[in-house]
Amino acid sequence: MRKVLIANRGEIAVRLVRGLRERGLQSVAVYSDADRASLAVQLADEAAYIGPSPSSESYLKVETILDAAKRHGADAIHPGYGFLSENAEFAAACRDAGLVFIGPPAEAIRDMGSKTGARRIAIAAGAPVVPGTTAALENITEAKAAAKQLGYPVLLKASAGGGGKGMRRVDREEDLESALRDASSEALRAFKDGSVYVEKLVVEPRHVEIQVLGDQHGHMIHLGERECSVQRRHQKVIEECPAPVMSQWPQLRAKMGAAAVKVAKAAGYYNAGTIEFLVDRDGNFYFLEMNTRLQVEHPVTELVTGIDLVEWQLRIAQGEHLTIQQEDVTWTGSAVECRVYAEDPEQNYMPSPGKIEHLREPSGPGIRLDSGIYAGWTVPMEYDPLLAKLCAWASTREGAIQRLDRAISEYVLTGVRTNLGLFREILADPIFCSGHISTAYLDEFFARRTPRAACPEAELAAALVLALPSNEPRATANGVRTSKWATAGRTEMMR
Amino acid sequence: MRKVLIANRGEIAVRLVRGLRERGLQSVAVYSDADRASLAVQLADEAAYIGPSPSSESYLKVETILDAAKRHGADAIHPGYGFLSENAEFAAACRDAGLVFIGPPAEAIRDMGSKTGARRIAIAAGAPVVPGTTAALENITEAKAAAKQLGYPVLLKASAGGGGKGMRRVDREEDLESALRDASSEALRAFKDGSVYVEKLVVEPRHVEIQVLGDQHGHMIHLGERECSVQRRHQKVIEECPAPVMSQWPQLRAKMGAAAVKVAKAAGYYNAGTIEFLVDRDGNFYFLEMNTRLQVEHPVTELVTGIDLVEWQLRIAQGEHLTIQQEDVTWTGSAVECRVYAEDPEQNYMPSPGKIEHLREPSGPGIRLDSGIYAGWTVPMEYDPLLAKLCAWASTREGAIQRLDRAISEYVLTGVRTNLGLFREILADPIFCSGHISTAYLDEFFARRTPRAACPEAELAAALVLALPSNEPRATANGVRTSKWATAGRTEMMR
Amino acid sequence: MKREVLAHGQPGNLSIDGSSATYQRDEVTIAHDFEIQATEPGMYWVRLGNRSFQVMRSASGQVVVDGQRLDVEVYDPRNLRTSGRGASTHGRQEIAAPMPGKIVRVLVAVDDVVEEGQGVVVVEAMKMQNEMKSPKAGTVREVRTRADATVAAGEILLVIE
Amino acid sequence: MKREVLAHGQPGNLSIDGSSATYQRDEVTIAHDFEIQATEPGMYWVRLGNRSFQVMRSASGQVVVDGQRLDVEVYDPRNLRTSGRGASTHGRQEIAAPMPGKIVRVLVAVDDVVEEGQGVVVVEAMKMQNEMKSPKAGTVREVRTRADATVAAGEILLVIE
Repeated sequence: MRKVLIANRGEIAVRLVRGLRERGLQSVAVYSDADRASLAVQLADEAAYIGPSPSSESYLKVETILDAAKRHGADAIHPGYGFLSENAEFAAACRDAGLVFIGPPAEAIRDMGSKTGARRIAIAAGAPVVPGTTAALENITEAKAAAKQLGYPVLLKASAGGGGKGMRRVDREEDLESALRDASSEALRAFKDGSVYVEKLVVEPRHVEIQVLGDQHGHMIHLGERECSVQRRHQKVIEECPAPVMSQWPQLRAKMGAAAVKVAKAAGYYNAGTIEFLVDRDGNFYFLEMNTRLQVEHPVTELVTGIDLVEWQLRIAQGEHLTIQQEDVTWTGSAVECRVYAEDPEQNYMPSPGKIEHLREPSGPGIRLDSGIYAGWTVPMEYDPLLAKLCAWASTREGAIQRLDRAISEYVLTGVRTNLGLFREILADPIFCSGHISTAYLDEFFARRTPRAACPEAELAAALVLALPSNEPRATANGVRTSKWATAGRTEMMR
Repeated sequence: MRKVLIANRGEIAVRLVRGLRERGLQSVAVYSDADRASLAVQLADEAAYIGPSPSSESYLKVETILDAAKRHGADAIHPGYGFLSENAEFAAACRDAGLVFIGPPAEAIRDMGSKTGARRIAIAAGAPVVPGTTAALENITEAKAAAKQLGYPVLLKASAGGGGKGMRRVDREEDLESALRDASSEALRAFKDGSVYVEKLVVEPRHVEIQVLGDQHGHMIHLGERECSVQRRHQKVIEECPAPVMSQWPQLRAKMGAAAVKVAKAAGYYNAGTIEFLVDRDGNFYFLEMNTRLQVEHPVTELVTGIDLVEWQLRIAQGEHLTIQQEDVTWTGSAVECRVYAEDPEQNYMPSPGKIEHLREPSGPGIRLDSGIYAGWTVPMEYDPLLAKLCAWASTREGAIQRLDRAISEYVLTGVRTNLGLFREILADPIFCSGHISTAYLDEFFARRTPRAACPEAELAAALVLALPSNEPRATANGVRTSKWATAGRTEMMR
Repeated sequence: MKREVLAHGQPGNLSIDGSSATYQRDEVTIAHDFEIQATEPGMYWVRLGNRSFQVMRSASGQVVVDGQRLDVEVYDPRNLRTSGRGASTHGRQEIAAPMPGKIVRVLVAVDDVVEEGQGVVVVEAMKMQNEMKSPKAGTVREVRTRADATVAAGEILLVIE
Repeated sequence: MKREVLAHGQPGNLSIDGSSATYQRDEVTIAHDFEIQATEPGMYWVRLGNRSFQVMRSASGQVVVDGQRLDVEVYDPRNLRTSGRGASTHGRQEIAAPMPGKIVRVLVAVDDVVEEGQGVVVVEAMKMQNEMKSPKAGTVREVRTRADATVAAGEILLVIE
């Protein structure tokens, strides 16, 4: 392996350029129109144009990506996450084109890609699963019978699903029919497959996942867990290692790790992968699904184990033996990651694409930033809103939380809205700090949240800057601004 | 302790603001005229003006610093490194003013501050020292006798010294008198003390230092070593942990650590401190001096041990017990730091103060950056040229070196000259990579260095940008530029 | 120098005399000596008495102090009488795209009667669909967009009266 | 478009035709299709054929490609004939401060005869003293500074002829 094409964009493409360079390998970044001169493109050794901005016309086009690899003389492809990373046909096409696919075998991607198929494999491997159907529901009658047997509340899920699409909670039988219809049509739109199955709903579950790593010679280990319960719209926003729940149930990591390795082995898996579990309030865990790729939140595992996942992905793809034994893996200290999204949490997480005006990124002790942006970069509206991942490591969870808050206090990012301010509130929340969180945490936090008190000194500092002669309020790009103040002032005058 | 005044500037002031914030403590940054709106001042909670730019009129004025602490209601002072950090009178004055001095007791600073006094303490504690005089030389006759007994080559050193000032290598007796005069007058200018002593010169020594940490209750441990042999003008430029020499002599760390703890205990030391040693080619080590403060290069120790030195400085200063036992300290992986200086290595490290134009700082896996600058900041000419410290950690030394090189490849810093390009050459040098380095390394590297081959593609990329219409060469701020090209062109035309 | 301030919807007053500033809002009045230094275009360091602040002012008027976004606006009272724009839109509500994106569906047509809070148009950006709601009850007067159209931030999509 | 290039002291030629560029220097000639995009003022992304470069151009003319400083200058051959400045200083050598700093000592006086490489003035900056040397043998014609003076980068300190 000498040159690797990165079939992705954004912060993960930057992560991969870095990992390749550190191994002495050349990198080829691909770019659509919207990603011309992106950070990854700038940092990579080579750059290949792959088409218009919509991902269906660029990042998802198998032939175009393979052509670019050929044109640049790449001998391997790393798919990152999202896009083609869990597309078995793409993995197979790479192999057929004589390219190394840096990931699991196409067969394992295909087998674990169907939620019901994965459930069957997990059950056969002896891993606990949430009670439910393994086959797609054929009709409402079958659905009613299955739900009745499981007992309400139940959860409808898309067989081909992910990211919360095609998912519906149902509390009563009378709601089942319409929920089934909605879930199925949403699944059809999202995945071109309307199949839906039903599971018992685990109440207030924690979302805990296990990182596995295996070579092509049958050796596989786990690197412990990541707690990913803090989610919005079924998307993770804060992840950490160790999971706070591990201090409550000391044997849980070993048990979940062993289960994860068994499932992955049963699927004929190699390279890096993640088994997602739900953990209930009694410390029981249930197999949920497998992500057959590098995970967004892999840095927290790297920080706590000291094991470089991208390095091992590359070595394993080249046929090397994984020289780490299970007993060599240790977990030191605590790492917390927050995903910096271009969105406005105050307006139901409305996306906020646009041009980055000012940017000063935090650093210093214990901080790792995986960022895909720069000042002057226009965050495209076509892709997901992840700008950067900010991680803090410290010897204790409390220390990591304080350090992450410190880093956010230094983080200057204007031009687009972000969730950085929300993170500071969460990191100061006693319930988050206690570690007693579930997937319901963030909605619950929003419900009881009180706005931060305005500090008159900060307002005065802002007012002084705004009062500077060269900074008089002026018309925005979108036309004359009608200010609330002017309105208030006029109202006063009319009295 | 609630609020701490930082009696320093630059990257270390930023490091301390961060450390304080992570412990929930308020920070007060001081600033001279040149440091108004410095990064540390911007990040700190409070800011105190302390006078004109020359440090003798600001950062070195004890009364002014103490007044600022009083004015801001600080209850402690952290001195950083340099400036007043090893000034025993300052430490005592803090104590007398009712302020906690975050560092060792004034008595230990005083006792270890004299090189000859420190030598006596080290000898009494049983630590090996370089053969030489413990008292200052009174005259040339005494110097000749001492040098003859030690055998040439010898090294003359300033008793109050540091940073290579007042230091002279003497190879033959006939050179001794003029060297003694030069060393003494240089010492007098630098330290207001012309005392000089003589030592046997250790040929091609490694500079290896041991970090110690002790509480006020008599418990002291060591955190292993740092290899600091890569130096220019007797100033460190690259530091690492573990020292490569440790793999050659497996018992050396424990032996040097034990010796360091004995010396520090003999001095009645507490808080963080560093014992510097020379290590010769046979694995013998010799006490050199003690730095009674936080060391510039402390991050490599933090990265490899996972112990936060600033956190412990604060806790120890508050009277807490050091809860880490010697056997708890482990060294994982490898960390390498390079000091980014505003200087031009191509012109004998000529200082390069001035305005930072573009700045993009590296980050990502395994990278820690302690920086004191921002785009638009004018690096003052009054202080030392350290802009930032860039550290890489990886599971192996080779990995850390490759990672550091990767990070430098991303580091954009224009407006002032820096040594970043030199680091890339050193990190690619087989001798550096082999770990067979001594304090002679950098001069020797320069002597055998070949300029990097120019890549025509890079030149073409540069030429295309320079050829852009909006970027036609224009007059610099200092007047019309007489270009070499124009001269060459005219010469051509005159033929 | 006197300025009127609107901070988080609350009116206040700023008075600057040399290097001293007085700020009054609600029951609170604070006075400090201050200094301001521009560090980069749009970025400022502000010292207020003992305290140190980092202030960013973006071209779009957004202001961020020590990493926290504040809703603060400042006006010169002498300019107020002349800034009479906007009054003509009284009763008329323009619905603008809150971000660049693609129109997925327009849920209303001209002359439709809408409730306050009723969904009127669905915009997609960053793989997320966002339903825009009518801020008031009224009648749709204009529909200026259509499904699949790409829109810029601030572009008027509908007019409701 | 044709430009003349001086790269690390070696003359070369740049020829741009649409999105194709040809560059010749010494024995080497390379040709590539290219694209350039400004990312921030003074920062550019350049694609040359398959390869990707990050190029910074500072106000002082410094150019950095992928983190490496290159000594490259570009001239329009049509402007050369008119750029006759500098010739008048032939034989006359002005010694300018290489950096802002403080004059520690002036080692020569007017009418002193100096050797090439002889120390003429000591400038201090960043706690480091730097002796400036005469670039040629000659006679000191002017001394425009004195000990303890603060000087800006590029300020003329001495003239030697």
